[in-house]
Amino acid sequence: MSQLKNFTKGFVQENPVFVLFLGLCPVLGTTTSAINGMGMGLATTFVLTMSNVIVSLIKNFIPDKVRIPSFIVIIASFVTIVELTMQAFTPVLFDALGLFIPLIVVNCIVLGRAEAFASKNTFLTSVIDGFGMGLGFTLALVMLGGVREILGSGSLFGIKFIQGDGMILFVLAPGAFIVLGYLIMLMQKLKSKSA
Amino acid sequence: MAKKESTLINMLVALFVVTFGASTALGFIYQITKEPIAAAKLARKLDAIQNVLPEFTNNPNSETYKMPIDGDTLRFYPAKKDNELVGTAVETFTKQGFSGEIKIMVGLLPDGAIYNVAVLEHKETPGLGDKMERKKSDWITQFEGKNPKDFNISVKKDGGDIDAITASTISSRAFCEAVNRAYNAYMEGGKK
Amino acid sequence: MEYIIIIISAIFVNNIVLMKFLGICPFIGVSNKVETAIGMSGAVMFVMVLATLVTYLIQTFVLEPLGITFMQTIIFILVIASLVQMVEIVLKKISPALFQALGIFLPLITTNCAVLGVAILSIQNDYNLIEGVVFAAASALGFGLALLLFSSIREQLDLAEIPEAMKGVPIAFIVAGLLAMAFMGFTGIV
Amino acid sequence: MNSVLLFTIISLSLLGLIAALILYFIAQKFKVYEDPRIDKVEDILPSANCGGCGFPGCRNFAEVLVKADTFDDLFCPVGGNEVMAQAAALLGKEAIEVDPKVAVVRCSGSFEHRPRTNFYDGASNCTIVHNLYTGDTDCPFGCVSLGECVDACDFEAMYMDEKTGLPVIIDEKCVACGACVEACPRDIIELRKRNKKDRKIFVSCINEDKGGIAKQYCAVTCTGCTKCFKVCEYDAIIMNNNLAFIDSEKCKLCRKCVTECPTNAIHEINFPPRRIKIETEAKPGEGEQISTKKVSNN
Amino acid sequence: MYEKINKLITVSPSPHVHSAGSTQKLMTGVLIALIPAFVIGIIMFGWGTLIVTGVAVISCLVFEYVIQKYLLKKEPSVTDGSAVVTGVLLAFSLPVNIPFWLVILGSLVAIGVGKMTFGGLGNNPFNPALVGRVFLFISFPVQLTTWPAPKGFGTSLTDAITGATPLGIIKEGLRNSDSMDTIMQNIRSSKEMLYGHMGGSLGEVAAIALAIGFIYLIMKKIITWHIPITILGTIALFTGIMWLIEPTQNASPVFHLLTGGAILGAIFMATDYVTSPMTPKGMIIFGVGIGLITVVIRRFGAYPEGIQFGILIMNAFVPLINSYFKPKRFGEEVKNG
Amino acid sequence: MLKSFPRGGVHPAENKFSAGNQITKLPLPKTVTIPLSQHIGTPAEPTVQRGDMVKTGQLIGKYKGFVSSNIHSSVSGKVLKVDKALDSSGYKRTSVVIEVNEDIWITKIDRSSDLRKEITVSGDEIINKILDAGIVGMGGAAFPSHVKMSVPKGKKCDILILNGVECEPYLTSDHRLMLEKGEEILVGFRLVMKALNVKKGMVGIENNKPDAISHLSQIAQQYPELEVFPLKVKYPQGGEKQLIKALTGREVPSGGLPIDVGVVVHNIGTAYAVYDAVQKNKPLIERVVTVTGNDVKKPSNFLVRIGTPLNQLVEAAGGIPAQTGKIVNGGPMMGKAMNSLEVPVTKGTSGILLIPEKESKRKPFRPCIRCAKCISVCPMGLEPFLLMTLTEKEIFDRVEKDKALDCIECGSCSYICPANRPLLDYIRLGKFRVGQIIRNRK
Ligand SMILES: Cc1cc2nc3c(=O)[nH]c(=O)nc-3n(C[C@H](O)[C@H](O)[C@H](O)COP(=O)(O)O)c2cc1C
Ligand SMILES: Cc1cc2nc3c(=O)[nH]c(=O)nc-3n(C[C@H](O)[C@H](O)[C@H](O)COP(=O)(O)O)c2cc1C
Ligand SMILES: Cc1cc2nc3c(=O)[nH]c(=O)nc-3n(C[C@H](O)[C@H](O)[C@H](O)COP(=O)(O)O)c2cc1C
Ligand SMILES: Cc1cc2nc3c(=O)[nH]c(=O)nc-3n(C[C@H](O)[C@H](O)[C@H](O)CO)c2cc1C
Ligand code: SF4
Ligand code: SF4
Ligand code: SF4
Ligand code: SF4
Ligand code: FES
Repeated sequence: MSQLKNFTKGFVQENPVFVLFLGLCPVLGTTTSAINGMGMGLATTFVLTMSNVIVSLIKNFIPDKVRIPSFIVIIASFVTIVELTMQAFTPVLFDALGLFIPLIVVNCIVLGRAEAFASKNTFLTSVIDGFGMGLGFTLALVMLGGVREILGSGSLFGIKFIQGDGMILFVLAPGAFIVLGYLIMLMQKLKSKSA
Repeated sequence: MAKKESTLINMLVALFVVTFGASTALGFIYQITKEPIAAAKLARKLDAIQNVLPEFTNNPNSETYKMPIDGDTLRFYPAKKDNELVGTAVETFTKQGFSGEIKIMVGLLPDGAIYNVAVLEHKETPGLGDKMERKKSDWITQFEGKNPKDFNISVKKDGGDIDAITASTISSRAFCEAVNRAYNAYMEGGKK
Repeated sequence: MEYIIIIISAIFVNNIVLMKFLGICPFIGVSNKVETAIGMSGAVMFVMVLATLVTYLIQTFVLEPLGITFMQTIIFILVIASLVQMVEIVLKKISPALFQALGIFLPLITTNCAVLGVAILSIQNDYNLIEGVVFAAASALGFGLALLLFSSIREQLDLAEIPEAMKGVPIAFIVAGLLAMAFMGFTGIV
Repeated sequence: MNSVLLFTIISLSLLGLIAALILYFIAQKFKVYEDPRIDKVEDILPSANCGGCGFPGCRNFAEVLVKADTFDDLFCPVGGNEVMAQAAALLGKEAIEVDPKVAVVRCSGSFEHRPRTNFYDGASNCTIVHNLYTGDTDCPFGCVSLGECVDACDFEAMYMDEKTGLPVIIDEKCVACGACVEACPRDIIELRKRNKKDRKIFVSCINEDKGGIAKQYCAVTCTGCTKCFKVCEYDAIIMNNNLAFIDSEKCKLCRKCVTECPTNAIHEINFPPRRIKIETEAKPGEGEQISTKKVSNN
Repeated sequence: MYEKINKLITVSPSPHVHSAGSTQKLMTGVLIALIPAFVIGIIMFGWGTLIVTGVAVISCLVFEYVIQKYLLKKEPSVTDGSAVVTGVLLAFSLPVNIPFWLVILGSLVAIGVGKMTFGGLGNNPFNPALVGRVFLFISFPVQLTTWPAPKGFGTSLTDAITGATPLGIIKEGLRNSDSMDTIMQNIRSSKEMLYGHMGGSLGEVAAIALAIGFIYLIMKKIITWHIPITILGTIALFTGIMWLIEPTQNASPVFHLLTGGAILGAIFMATDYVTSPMTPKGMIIFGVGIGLITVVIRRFGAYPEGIQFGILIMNAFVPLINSYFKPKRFGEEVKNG
Repeated sequence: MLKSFPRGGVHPAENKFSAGNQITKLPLPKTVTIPLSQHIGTPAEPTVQRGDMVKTGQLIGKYKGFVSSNIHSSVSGKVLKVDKALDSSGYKRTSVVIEVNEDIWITKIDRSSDLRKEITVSGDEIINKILDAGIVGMGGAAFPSHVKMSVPKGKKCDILILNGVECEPYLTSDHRLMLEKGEEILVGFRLVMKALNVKKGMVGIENNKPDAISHLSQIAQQYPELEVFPLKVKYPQGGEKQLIKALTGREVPSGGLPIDVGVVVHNIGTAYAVYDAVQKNKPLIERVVTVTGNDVKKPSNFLVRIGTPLNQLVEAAGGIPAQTGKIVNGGPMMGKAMNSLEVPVTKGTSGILLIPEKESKRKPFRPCIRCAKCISVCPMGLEPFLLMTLTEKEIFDRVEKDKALDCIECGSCSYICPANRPLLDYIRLGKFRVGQIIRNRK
C-alpha cells in the first residue's frame, strides 16, 4: 500500500465513523456545530497520531500480556495532555466539548488503531495512519456538525444565513442520531459506487 | 503478534517503565499548564464581573464573600475603584429553568439598580431558552440600568415588566427569579 | 426523594445513551438480539456500579488529598480496565453461572465510554458515595432499557422489508433517533 | 522536585505495577487455547459462507479441517483444488484432488415445448407448487419455473430465462456449491463433472413416465427409447424407469448419442459447430449454444 | 371436456374464497370515522381546517409516491390509502394557523423518515403521523404552541385570536402556583369542551365527534376496544386519584379526558395497526403504558401535553410486548374436565 | 348460548345451494379408476391383474402395514390395467382401471334397504369388519378408521363424537345423509361406541341445519347414551380439535391426538359406512358427493361409486358452466383445486365445487399491516403473519418454536387477511420444511 493510500484510506474507504462505526459517542455528542466537531476531531487526531508514534516506537519492548494496559496508559497520557492544554488555552471549546475530552481515552478508534495498526507497523506508516485516520474522523465530525448546524441553526461555522432558528430538533439528541443515520447511508452508497 | 514472551518480571518492568514515563511527562506538563489554567479561570470570572459592572481597579475575586440561601449559596464580588465601592457582582442561580439550573451574574450598583446581567451557565434548549445569552439575542439588554425598586422584574404574563423570550416563558421566568434572588439578598444584608 | 430523582433522571430524562451519548458503540454493536442485549446490560450494570464505587474512593482518598485531580482520566481508566479483568477472575471462581452469562461481554466493556463517563459524571455532579452508586445503577438501568427496546425493535426490523440502502447501521441510527425523540417527552419531569 | 510531581509518579507507577500483577495472574489462569491455525485456514478459504462444503460457514469448515485427520470427503467447492491444496500444505496433510463440477438443469420443457394446461395462482415458490400438484403443465417431473433454485444461488450463477421459463446456469460463475440442487423440490438440477472448455453432454430430462404418455405433454421429453443407450460405445448411458442418464465420469463427449435422440432431449453445450449438418437440424439461432432440432409438434 | 371453458382453469392452494376486506377498505373506514371531527374542526376553526388537511394529505401522497418511485424504485402503492390517513391525522394534530411550509415539512418527516425509511406501509416501528407531529413540535415550538381561539358556532371566520389550550393554561397556572379554582376560571365548561369549544389542534377538540368515529370503527370491526378504552381508563384513573388527593393541584379526570389530544390519540393514533401490539393482552399493557406516561408528562413534565410522547414511547415497546404476549396457543396448557 | 370453540374462526358465506336436493343415484360409468391409495398411509397392494374379471364389492387392493386400508371394486367388469393414473392428489398414482359391464355384486353383501338396528356382533368383530370393508374417515383426511379405533395402551376413550358439523360452505353431503339415513348413521355410531366400549356419544351439528338437528334428536331419543348438540355456525367448527373443545371443553394438547383427551371423532359418512359394513357386510364402494357452484345448473347430491370420473358427476349436474375458472375437490376453504375433471371420486371426495372465472383468481397481495386479524381468527392461537414471514426468511427454528406444526390448515387466516397475503401457502411450506428438519434430526 502506498503511503498516500495509507493516508487517505481513512477518509472514505475505511472511515472510522461511516465505515468502521467506531468512536461514535463523541461523534454524536460534540457535533452540535461544525466548529465543535472540528475541535473534537483535531483533539482526537492529536491523540491518535501521538499514541501511534509512541506505540510503534516501543512495540518491541512490550510483552504481549501487558500490551493493552501499556497502550491505555500511553493514550491516557496524551488525553490528559490535551485536556490540560485545552483548559489552559481554549477554555471555551473545552467547556463545549465537556466530558468527551477525557473520553477520548476510551474512544475505540484510538485503542483500535494502536492495537491493530501501530503495534504491527513501522514508525512512519503508523504516523501516517494515525494522522489519516484522525483526519477522516475529523472529516466525519465536521460533516455531521455542519449538517446539524445548517439544519438546526441555519448557519455554518457560526455564519448565519437564514433568519431566525432552524429546526431545533437537529441540534438536540435525536437529530444527531437521525443525521448520522442518513449520512452513513449516503457514505455507504458512495463507497459501494467507488469500489 | 506475540513477539515477546510474557513473564512476571518483564511484565512488571515494562508496565512500570511505561507508567513511570507517562506520569513524569504528565507531571511536568501539569506544572507548565497549571499557571495558564488558573489564569484562564480567573480571567473568565473577572471577565464576567467586568461585563456586568462599571470600571473597577481592585480584584473582586479576592474579596469574595458568600451568603447561604435556598439551600445553595450566593457569591458576592465587590468591585472598587480607588477603594470606593462602585458595584457588586452577584453570582446567583435559579432551579426553575426549563431543563435545570441556570447560573447568572448580576451586577448591582450600590443603590440596588442593575448595571448589567450575564449568563454564566445554563442548559436551556438551543434556539429557545438559550436566547438569554447575549450573543444569541439582545433579550438580556432589557435588564440594563433597571432598578427593581420601580421596575417589576417578572414576565409580563405574570404582571411584570419583562418581555419573555418567545415561546420560552419558563426560561424567562426562571431568569427573573434568579435576578430577584440576587437583588433581594443584596438589599437584605448582602451589601457590604 | 433525592434518590428517586436521581433514578428517574438517569433512566428517563437524561438517559445516558439517548440523551448523553455514552456507550453508543455497544448500543449499536450488541443490539441485534434481545438475548445478548440483556446479557450486555447485566454486565454493564455490574461493572458500572463497581467502577463508580472504586473511582469515587480513589478520587476522595487519593487524588484530592494529593492534589493530583488532573490525573483523573488516566487513573480511572487504568482502574476500570484492571477492575474488569479482576471481575472476570472473581466471577469465574465465585459464580460460574453468572460468568457464563456475562463473560463474553466483559472485555467489551473496558472500552465502553459509558463506564468511564458515568464515573466522571458522578464526581462532576458532586454526588456522595451512595448517590454516586445509585446514579451508576440507574444509568446502567437506563442503558439496559434503551438497549432492550432497541434490540427488540431491531429484531422486528430483521423481518421487515427495509430498503437495501438503509439496512444495518443506518436504520439503527434512525430508530435510535426516533427513540430519543420519543424520550424527549420526559423533559422536565424532574 | 515538588510534591505533586512526586505523587503523580508514585501513584501511577504503583497502579501500573498492580495492573501488571493482576494481568499476570489472569494470564496464568485463562489460557484459552484456540488453535491459531484455524484463523489461518479461514483466511485461505474463500469466505463465501455458502455451505457448499456441508458445514454452516467457512469458519466451521476451517475448524473441521484443522481437526480432521485426513481430507477425505472434505472439499470446498468454491475454492476448489487450489484452496484445498493450500490448506493441506498449511496443515501438513494431503489434499484429495476432486474433479471440478458444474451444475446442469435437466429439464428443457420450455413454454414452447411444453404447453401450459392450467394457470397456477398461488404463492410463487417451487416447493409449494410441487407439494400441491403437477404444476401448470401436465409434466409431474418438469421444472415449475418459479426460480427457487435461482434464489438459492449465492454466486449469481443462475437466472431464469424469461422466454423458456427454465433456469439457466452460467458455467463460469457456478462453483458447484450445490445450493440449487438442494433447493429444487423436483431434483432437476445435477452436479456433473466439469469437462474441458465446459463442454457437457447430458440428458436434459428426468421424466420417468412412459414415452407415449410423456410425449403427450412435452415435445422434448426423454421417451426412454434406448437409441442413445444402444449407440454409446463407452457404456456411459444407463437406462432406468424409461429414462436415459449419462454418467459424466464415463462419457467421452463423442456426441454420438446427441444426434441419435429423436426428441432432442440430449443436450451438447459449448461444442464447436458440427461439420456435417444433420438434415433435421434447424439452423441454430445466433449465439445459441444448445443445438436443438425442431421437433414436429404432434 | 374443456371445450366449454374458454380459458385455462386456475389452480391454487386453498382457501379458494376471500373475505371482502382489503387494506383500502380499512383505511377508508378510518377516514369515514374522522369525518365528524373534521366537520367540527371546520365549524370551530374555519376553512383553514380544510386547507391544512388538504395540504397535509396532498403532500403525504406526493412524498409517498416520489420516494417509492424514485428512491426505493418500487411499485408505488399510494392507492392503499395509508398515506391519506397519515396526512389527515397529522393535520388533525396541528393548530389551524400553522404556516403551510411547516405542514409540508411535517408530512415529509412523517412519510420520509417515519415510514419510507423503514420500507413503507407495515414496516415502520413508530407512528408516522406522530413522528411528523413531534418533529414539528420540538423543532418549532413557537408555531406549534400558538393556538387560535375557537370561533364557536356562528361567529365570523376572520377574527382569530390566539388562545392557549386548556392543558397549557393549567401548566402555566401551576407553574405560577395559582390554585386550581382560579385557573379553572379561565377555562370553558366541560359541556363546551365536549363539543370542541376550546383552543387546540384542529381535529382534537370535539370529544363527541371523535366518540362517534370510535363507535363507527368498533361497529365496522376496524379496531377493538382494548387500546382506546385502556388508555382513557388509565388517564381517568390516575388523574382521578391525584385529583382526590390534592384537588388544588390537579384538574379533574373529566377535564383530563376531554382536553389535549387524549381522545384523538387514543382512538386513532394508538390504534394504528402497524405500531400497536397484536394480542388483546398486549394491547391492554400498551394502553396502560400510554395512559401512565401521558399523565406523568402532563402532571410533572415540561410539556403540557403527553399523549403524543406516550404513544411514541410505547410504540418502542411494541416488539417487546409482541414477543412476550403471544396469543394463547390451542392446547398449550391442558386442562381437562 | 350455543356451544362453540372459544378462539378464532370466520364466517364465510354459506352458499349451501344443494341442501334441499335429495341424494340421487348416479348411473354406472363406463369405466372406473380406483386408486390404491385413497387414504393416509401406505397404499394398498393390488390383488388383481390386467384382464381379471371382478365383481362389485370384491377386494382389489389389500391393506399393507398398520396404517393402510383395503380397496374394493365398486363395479363389476374387466380390469383394463393396473397403472398410474391422475387422482385428486394432483399426481399420478397406481390405480386399478375397470371396464364396467353388468352390476354383479358379491353375494355376501346384503343389498336390501331394510333397517337393521339390533347390534349382534362383538366389539372386536366390529373393528375387523371395519378393517375388511376398507373404511376410512370421510370427513376429509381419509384416515383409516380401524386405526383410530385401536386405542393405544395406556389411553382410554370415554367420549365418542359424531361430527355432523359440515362447516365448509357449499357442501351438503353430510347434511343430506343425516336427513335421509339418520337411523343408519346412529346405528353405525353406536357400533363404533360398542367397539370402543364407550358409554357416551355426542353428535355435533351446526345450527344452520335445523332440520337435521331435529331429525337426529328425535331418533336419538331411543338411545339414552346419545345426545345431539346444536352448534354455533362458525368455521372451522368441524375441525376435530375445535369440535372436541366445543362439545366437551377438553383441549387436545399441542402435537397430540384426540385420544390423548379420551375422545375419538367420526364423521357422519364414516358412521354410515360402518353401519353398511357391519350390518350389511357392504364394503366402502360408494359415497355421497355434492356437486355445486354459483353457476351450476342443478346443484346436487349424488350417491356415486368410488372411481367414477368427476366429469360424469358434473354432466349430471347440468354440465360445466362456460365461465368456470376453478375446479375444487372439496369445499372452498380446505378443498383442493384440480387441473382436470378426469379424476376419479375417491373415499375422501365430499364435493365438487365449480368456481366462476371472476372469483377464481387471487387479488395481488400487499404488505402486511399487522392488523392482527389473522391472529384473531386462527382457531389454534397461532400468529400466521409471523409464520409466513419467518418461512419466507427461512428462519425455521422459530417457525417450529412458534408452533407452525399445530396449524390445521383451515385457511381462516388467508381468508380474512385484508392485505390478501398467501399466509397458508407459506405456513404449509414452513410446516413441510420443519417436518424435514425434524426428520433429519432423528
Ligand atoms: C423541545 C422543546 C424545548 C423547549 N425548551 C424551552 C426552553 O428552553 N425554555 C422555555 O422557556 N421553554 C421551552 N420550551 C417551550 C415550552 O414547552 C412551552 O411551550 C413554553 O415554555 C410556554 O410557552 P410560552 O412561552 O409561549 O408561554 C420548549 C419546548 C420544546 C418543544
Ligand atoms: C400420523 C397419524 C396418526 C394418527 N394416529 C391416530 C391414533 O392413533 N388414534 C386416533 O384416534 N387417531 C389417529 N389419527 C387420526 C387423527 O386424529 C385424525 O382423526 C385424522 O388425522 C383426520 O383428522 P382431520 O380430518 O381433522 O384432519 C392419526 C392421524 C395421523 C395423521
Ligand atoms: C378445518 C377443518 C374443518 C373440518 N370440518 C369438518 C366438517 O365440517 N365435518 C366433518 O365431518 N369433518 C370435518 N373435519 C375433519 C375433522 O377434523 C375430523 O377429521 C373428522 O371429523 C374425523 O372423522 P373421520 O375420521 O370419520 O373423517 C374438518 C377438519 C378440519 C381441519
Ligand atoms: C385504525 C388505524 C389507525 C391508523 N392510525 C394512524 C396514525 O395514527 N398515524 C399514521 O401515520 N397512520 C395511521 N394509520 C395508517 C397506516 O396504518 C400507517 O400509515 C402505517 O403506520 C404506515 O406504515 C392508521 C390506520 C388504521 C387502520
Ligand atoms: S448454480 Fe447451483 S451449484 Fe452453481 S453456484 Fe449456483 S447454487 Fe451453487
Ligand atoms: S429447476 Fe427446480 S427449483 Fe429451479 S425453477 Fe425449476 S422447479 Fe424450481
Ligand atoms: S394458521 Fe393454520 S390454523 Fe391458524 S388460521 Fe391459518 S390455516 Fe388456520
Ligand atoms: S391479517 Fe394479513 S395484514 Fe393482518 S396481520 Fe395478518 S397477515 Fe398481516
Ligand atoms: S462506546 Fe462511546 S465511543 Fe465507543
